[in-house]
Amino acid sequence: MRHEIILLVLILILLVFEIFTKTEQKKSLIYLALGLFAIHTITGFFQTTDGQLFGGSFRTNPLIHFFKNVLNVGVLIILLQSTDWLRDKVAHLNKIPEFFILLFSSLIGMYFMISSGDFLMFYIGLELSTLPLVALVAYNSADIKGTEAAVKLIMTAALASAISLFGMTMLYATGGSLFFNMISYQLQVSPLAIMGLVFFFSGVAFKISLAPFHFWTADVYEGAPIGITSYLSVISKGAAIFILTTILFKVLPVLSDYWKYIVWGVAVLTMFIGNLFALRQQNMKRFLAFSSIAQAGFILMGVINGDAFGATSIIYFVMIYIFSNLGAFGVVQAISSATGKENMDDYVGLYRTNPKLSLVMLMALFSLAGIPPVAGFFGKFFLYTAAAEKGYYLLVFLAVVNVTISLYYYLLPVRAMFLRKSDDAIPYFKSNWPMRLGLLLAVAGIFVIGLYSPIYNYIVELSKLL
Amino acid sequence: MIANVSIYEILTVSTLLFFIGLYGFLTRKNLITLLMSIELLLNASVINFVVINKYMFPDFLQGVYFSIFIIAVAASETALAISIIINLYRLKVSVNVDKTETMKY
Amino acid sequence: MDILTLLVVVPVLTVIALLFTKDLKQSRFITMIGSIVQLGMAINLLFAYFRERAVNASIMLFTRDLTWFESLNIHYSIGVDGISVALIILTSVVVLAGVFISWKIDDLPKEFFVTLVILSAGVYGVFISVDLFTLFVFYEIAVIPMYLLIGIWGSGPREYAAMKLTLMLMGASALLLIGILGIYFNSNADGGALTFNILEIGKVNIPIEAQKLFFPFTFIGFAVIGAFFPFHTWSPDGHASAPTAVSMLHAGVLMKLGGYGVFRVAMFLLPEGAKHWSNFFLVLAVIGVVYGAFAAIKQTDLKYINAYSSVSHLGMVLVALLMMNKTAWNGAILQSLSHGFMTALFFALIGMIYGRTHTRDATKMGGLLKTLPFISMIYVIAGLASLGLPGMSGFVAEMNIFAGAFQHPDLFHRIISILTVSAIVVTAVYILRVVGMMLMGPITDSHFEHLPKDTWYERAGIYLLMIPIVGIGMLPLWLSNMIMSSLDPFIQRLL
Amino acid sequence: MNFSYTFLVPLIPFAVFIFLGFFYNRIKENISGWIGVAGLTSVAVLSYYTAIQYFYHTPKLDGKFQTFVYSVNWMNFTDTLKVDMGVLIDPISVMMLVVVSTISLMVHIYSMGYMHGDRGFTKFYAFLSLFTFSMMGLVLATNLFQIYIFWELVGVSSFLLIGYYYEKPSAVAAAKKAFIVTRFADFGFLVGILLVGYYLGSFDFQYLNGPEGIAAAQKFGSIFMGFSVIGLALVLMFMGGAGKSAMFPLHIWLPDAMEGPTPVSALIHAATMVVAGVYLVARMFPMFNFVDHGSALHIVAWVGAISTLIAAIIALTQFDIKRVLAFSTMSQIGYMMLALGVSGYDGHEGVGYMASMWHLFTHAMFKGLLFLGAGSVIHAVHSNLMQDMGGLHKYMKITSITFLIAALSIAGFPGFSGFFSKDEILIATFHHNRPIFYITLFVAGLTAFYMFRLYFSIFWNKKTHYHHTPHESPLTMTIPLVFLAIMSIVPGYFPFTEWVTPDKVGFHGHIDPMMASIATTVGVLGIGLAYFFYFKPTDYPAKISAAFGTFYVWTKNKFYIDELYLFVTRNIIFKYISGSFAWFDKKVVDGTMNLIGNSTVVGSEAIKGVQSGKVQDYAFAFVGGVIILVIVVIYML
Repeated sequence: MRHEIILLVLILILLVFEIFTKTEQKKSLIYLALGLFAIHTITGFFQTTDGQLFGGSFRTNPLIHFFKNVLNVGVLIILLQSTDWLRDKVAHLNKIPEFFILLFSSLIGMYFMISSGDFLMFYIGLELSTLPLVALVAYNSADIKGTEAAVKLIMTAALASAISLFGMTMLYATGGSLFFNMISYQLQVSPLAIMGLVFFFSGVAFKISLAPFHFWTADVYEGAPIGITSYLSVISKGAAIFILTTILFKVLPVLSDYWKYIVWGVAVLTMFIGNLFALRQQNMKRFLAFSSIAQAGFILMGVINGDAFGATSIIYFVMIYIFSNLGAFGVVQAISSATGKENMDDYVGLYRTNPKLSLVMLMALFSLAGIPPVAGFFGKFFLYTAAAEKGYYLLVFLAVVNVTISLYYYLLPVRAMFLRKSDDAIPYFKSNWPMRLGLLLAVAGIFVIGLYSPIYNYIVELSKLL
Repeated sequence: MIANVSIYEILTVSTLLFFIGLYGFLTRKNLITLLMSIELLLNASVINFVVINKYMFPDFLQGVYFSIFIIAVAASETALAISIIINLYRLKVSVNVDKTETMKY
Repeated sequence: MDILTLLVVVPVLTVIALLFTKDLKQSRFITMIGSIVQLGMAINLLFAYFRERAVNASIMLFTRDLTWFESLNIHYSIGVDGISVALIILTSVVVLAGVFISWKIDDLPKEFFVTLVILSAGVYGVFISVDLFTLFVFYEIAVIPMYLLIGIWGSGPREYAAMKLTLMLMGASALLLIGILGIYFNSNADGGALTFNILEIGKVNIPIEAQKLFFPFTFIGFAVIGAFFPFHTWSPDGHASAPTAVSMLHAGVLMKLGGYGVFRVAMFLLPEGAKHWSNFFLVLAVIGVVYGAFAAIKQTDLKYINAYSSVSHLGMVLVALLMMNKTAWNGAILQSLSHGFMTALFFALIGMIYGRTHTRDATKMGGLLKTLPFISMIYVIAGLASLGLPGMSGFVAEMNIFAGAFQHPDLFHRIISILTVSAIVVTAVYILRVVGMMLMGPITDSHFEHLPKDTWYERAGIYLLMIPIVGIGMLPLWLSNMIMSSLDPFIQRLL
Repeated sequence: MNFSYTFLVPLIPFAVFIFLGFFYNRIKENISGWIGVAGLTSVAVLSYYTAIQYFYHTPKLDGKFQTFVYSVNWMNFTDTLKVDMGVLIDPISVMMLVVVSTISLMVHIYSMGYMHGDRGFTKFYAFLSLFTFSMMGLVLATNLFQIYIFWELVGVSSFLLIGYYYEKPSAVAAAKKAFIVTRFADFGFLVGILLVGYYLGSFDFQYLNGPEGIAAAQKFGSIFMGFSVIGLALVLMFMGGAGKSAMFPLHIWLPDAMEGPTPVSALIHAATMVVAGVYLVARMFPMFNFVDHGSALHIVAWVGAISTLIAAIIALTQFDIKRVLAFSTMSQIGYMMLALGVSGYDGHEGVGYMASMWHLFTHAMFKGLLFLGAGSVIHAVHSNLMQDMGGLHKYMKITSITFLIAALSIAGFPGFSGFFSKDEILIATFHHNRPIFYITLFVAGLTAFYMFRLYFSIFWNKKTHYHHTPHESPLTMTIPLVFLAIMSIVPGYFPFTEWVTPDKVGFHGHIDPMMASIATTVGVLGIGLAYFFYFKPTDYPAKISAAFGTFYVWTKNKFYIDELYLFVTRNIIFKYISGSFAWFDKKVVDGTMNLIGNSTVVGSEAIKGVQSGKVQDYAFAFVGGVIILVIVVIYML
């Protein structure tokens, strides 16, 4: 519960300051928020008590705790990377604090979602995490793209949540309760239950953006401010995957024969859709959007495993994925907030002008593509192992085919940055310290998590508690 | 418990509601109408929860609570959506869904 | 730090040192020092191996084992036998020679050497790995730098070539991944824990069905980088576009990973699968041998000729491996070595010639023997080595392969063997064709009259590669004994 | 008796080669010349010493010449199948030692004059030493594999020496041709060796030619046209031999090989390397003789006979003097082959074998002399063609006389060495194979004729006037001529029958007067005819050739065999086979790979419309997905 409380307090503090600071000093709030959130992140790592609240609808344990910390680190990195943009690009909108407040409240939603013990809490968490994001997507109200993205997000999100709600009603009807642990042993296999499963699954799949529930992703990612895009792509996706894993493994093991088929099909579809669409993207945000869809497809290989090992590999991969993706988005963010360019063609010859940035991008892309020694390789490898353990070799085969495809488009930015020369390459620029710190953290994560196995072993221990 | 009304009739109603909502969502062009159809969808779930609670598991009130929360959330959702639609209207002088098709492929 | 881990650590240190260098002079100097140290350690390893082997009969020597990912029983586990030692020496020699050859790399020198060294580190890692996971990691580390090396410093259609090469090799390694997973999850067939350790799995009898299923994945996964017949097309384009040193390293060392992996992983761990599939792959391999040789006749670009001859020569390696007997295996390893030195030398010479005449089209050149006597004479010698002249390493290797191939009395193997032998004639044809066209005959172009003489670093690189070629060719016994002594485990498992 | 010092015989030239090879651009020409000569002299001395020791001072073992083997292990194929490097001393190898060292020494001396002032002088001597090394290694080989190794090496040195004038396209072509043709033959040789190695489990001559080797070899049943596996292997080996010895139909490289410097032709393409094939068959003779009742030997005999005939006929019509000599070489080697082919094993049966070896010896000498003489002539008139010569006798006496001696010797004129050896061959054929006997006899006549056609039209015939008068060659060139002139008479009186026989026992040879007279008459006939035609310029040759018409044309063009080969390689192998392979590789194999790559891109283009940007389409996909999943999961499973 500590996470939630501290974050709430944080929000309140920001509100208060928001009231009592003059317009021209609002910028200083950025650093205040940063500092506060950094403190929050650090305190998150301290030992805390586990247990349940509200009759078990809110539960927490070291695993959940750990995962919240992971999310915190991710958000911290995002904040660091967004400061430039906030200070220089959108200061005139004069709603800097709102950014943080909304972001934090969405984060609280995530917290509730992942530590939910029943469908009610889950639903509230879901909505609480989505709605502020809609506002954030439309953060720059003058930006038509942003607004369009917001419309698409809110509409599809509402539909998705409504449909999954309908599914929950069915599960309620068959399971006889809304508490996960009750359902898990009252639920019987019945058509209604399966329907409920599918409806519910679609709702979560929407947040993870699995095909065919993924269509909002690309448009929203493109329209939203980059900071929010990265938040959508890593934090909310990660949280959703976590809760999906929990529910499928712990609440609906009875239906596992059925959801395994669903997961299998959806995984394959998602990988192919994501990769094939990513092939021909020019806008880096859109590009990364589709790549993140494909990644989600890979993650399902861990879900299909259905055991603690599957959970381990999922969490491990999500961690790595957060860092890798934030590395990539960070570079995009940096370049866009320095020059406003977001297309791949603008990156031509980047290495010769901004070697460090290009190297970060290289590392991030290699990690996403799953090339050693960076962490992505290990994450992917364990996902394959998870699928292969249960004998889904065909799925693994399709996955490796997709990895090869994905390698192609992950190499496209590399080609632009390293292989090609250009006279009008983006000139050298130096971002200020938060951005650089954010990138540094991301790269450190990319390297350390893979090679430093104790982290993995720790997750193995935790995931027994799922 | 309503006398001589079985759960099935009510569930039929809710299901109908649900699909009417879906139909509306898929066919209407005006964003506001889309929102309304969303409300229908949500209400279908609300009815479901209440009814299932009442008829099948009357000893806990989980479903009822849930329905209340749904209503609350739906309200906030709508509020947010409306505000964004207004923003869209400000920018495009229209609240038609086909004004939101610039980003594609 | 043990003698083997150093082989990987020193390159990493070299990379770190390189990061602080300013210009070409410093970076090439650092790299040269690093590679010389590496070569020294490799030779030291050779002698250490002989000393150790005298007293220690275990399959792998200098083994070291650190738990990495405990729950999956993944270890960082290393060790060498005669085969790996030989290949390690090959690598160190070729890398050093490559550094000499790329003495005058102008564009982004620091990055070039960094990438080159990373690649070599990956190769060393593969050769010392005993754990499948470690091996796979190092394998991919060795493969991926090629993209940058060809893409940035290459010539011609470099982007296409680099992308093609990377995708084909990585696609293959994806198949390989499935094979490895299949092996891993069957590695507890006799009870006991799942393991990636090659030696452990080597004791297990994996179910026949599983072997039959996973052998093709593993085999193809490795064989593609060994220019295995239907999947060899990355190599001509790749070599043609790559800068000289990269072609040397790639053809000389990287392509050897194919044969090595097929032998050490696919065949050793899946013996039944190997037996079941051997004839099928044997046919493909022998097609590669003859086909590569014939295709080489038609080429005019020197690098293409070499690439196709590599297809042919490495096809012989696969043929030999699939021939399933000691002599042929010995020949296969020897062939890997000799082809490594030889083709590296070839690419080095091609690079020198190209650097002077600015063309790689053999038809456009002529009479170079007159203007570039040293380089041309070495080219002739290299050519003779490649067509299997006695006294050169190629002869020894090929003779072992043939002698092994002829140990099968049945008609099928006879035909395969004779086809393989026939390649030596075709080889002679395309080698002499080039020699006659390019080196002999009248001088075709006036500006070939005065070409810059060979420089000291070029000569250093050449001698570095010549010595082993002639050394192995003249006195093969010690080497083949070293290899033969390491073949016993394979014999016990496969024969 | 210890002959282990004979290791030095190959090693000295090798050392010389290494030395000259490393400092090829730092030594002055006459220095390197002298180094080469010195090296070869020591080799020659060693060889002669060995020969004397072996034939006179070595006690025989129950009537047989002993065989001495000294070898070191070089490489192991299996635990049993080993390859050694070493020296084997027995009658034929000792004889070959003498031949090779003599000719090589002469050529070394001769070249100092002939190659004087050539810019590659040192390189030339390096190659010569390399060749000598390889040839010696071949001769002394203790096992099949060692022979093969040095076999390849002589091939390469011959390639290098033929292509010595590498700026002449014709020379380059000739070198390539020589190498590739022999290489093709060696392919057969190698397969043969490997078969023998596999089935008999050893490469070692001592074992193979010994009783147990023979016994093992005879165990195999016939698998193909009455040949057992071993028989086939022997035939394949003979293919290798035929390639090196320019037997029909693998002879095409030899005439072109004359593009090389004349001393090289004398050394390699007349005296030593080209007889390697004969030596190989002789070396494996017991095998050839006993396996499949010598069926392989019949092939040897007939190939030899055909070659000798064809070559002799072609030689009649050539005008390039070196080519004439080349074809005569081919024809003489055909003699040796057929003599081997008709030979038996023990006692007097082995006369063919003996004769062949003897002829090898004598032929080496007089053919070497002929070539050196021709070289001296070419040196003087700077042309290869008869038409540009004539009447040279009065300018260069020594050359003329020595040339005459050699010509008489090859024509089998009584008293000259060629007479004796050829006589033995005739005896052998007469007793074992009549048809071949007649061929041999006919060819003897032809030989005499074309030789003297050559001699007369060079040294007598018309009085050509030369714009700068030709003069006798320098001493370095004439001394070898004289020495070889002596050597083309003396060997006729060697007791070869005592020395070189298949069973190493030796028998008492004698001249068969009947045979001798026949041979002499035929020879004299040929000479007379040639005198009649060519001593003075006449128009008979033109008439005759006109009379023969197309046959003459065909002969002049060497029966178009070269063209046939050319057609096969150029137009069939290069154009169609390898061309189509290259095409297949580019288009089909690579095409497939690219297709796979492009198909994904195309696919992504095709499906881009799905992401239409319309919220409701998304929603529709969403709902559709849900419904499909429900249906699939509930009804399909």
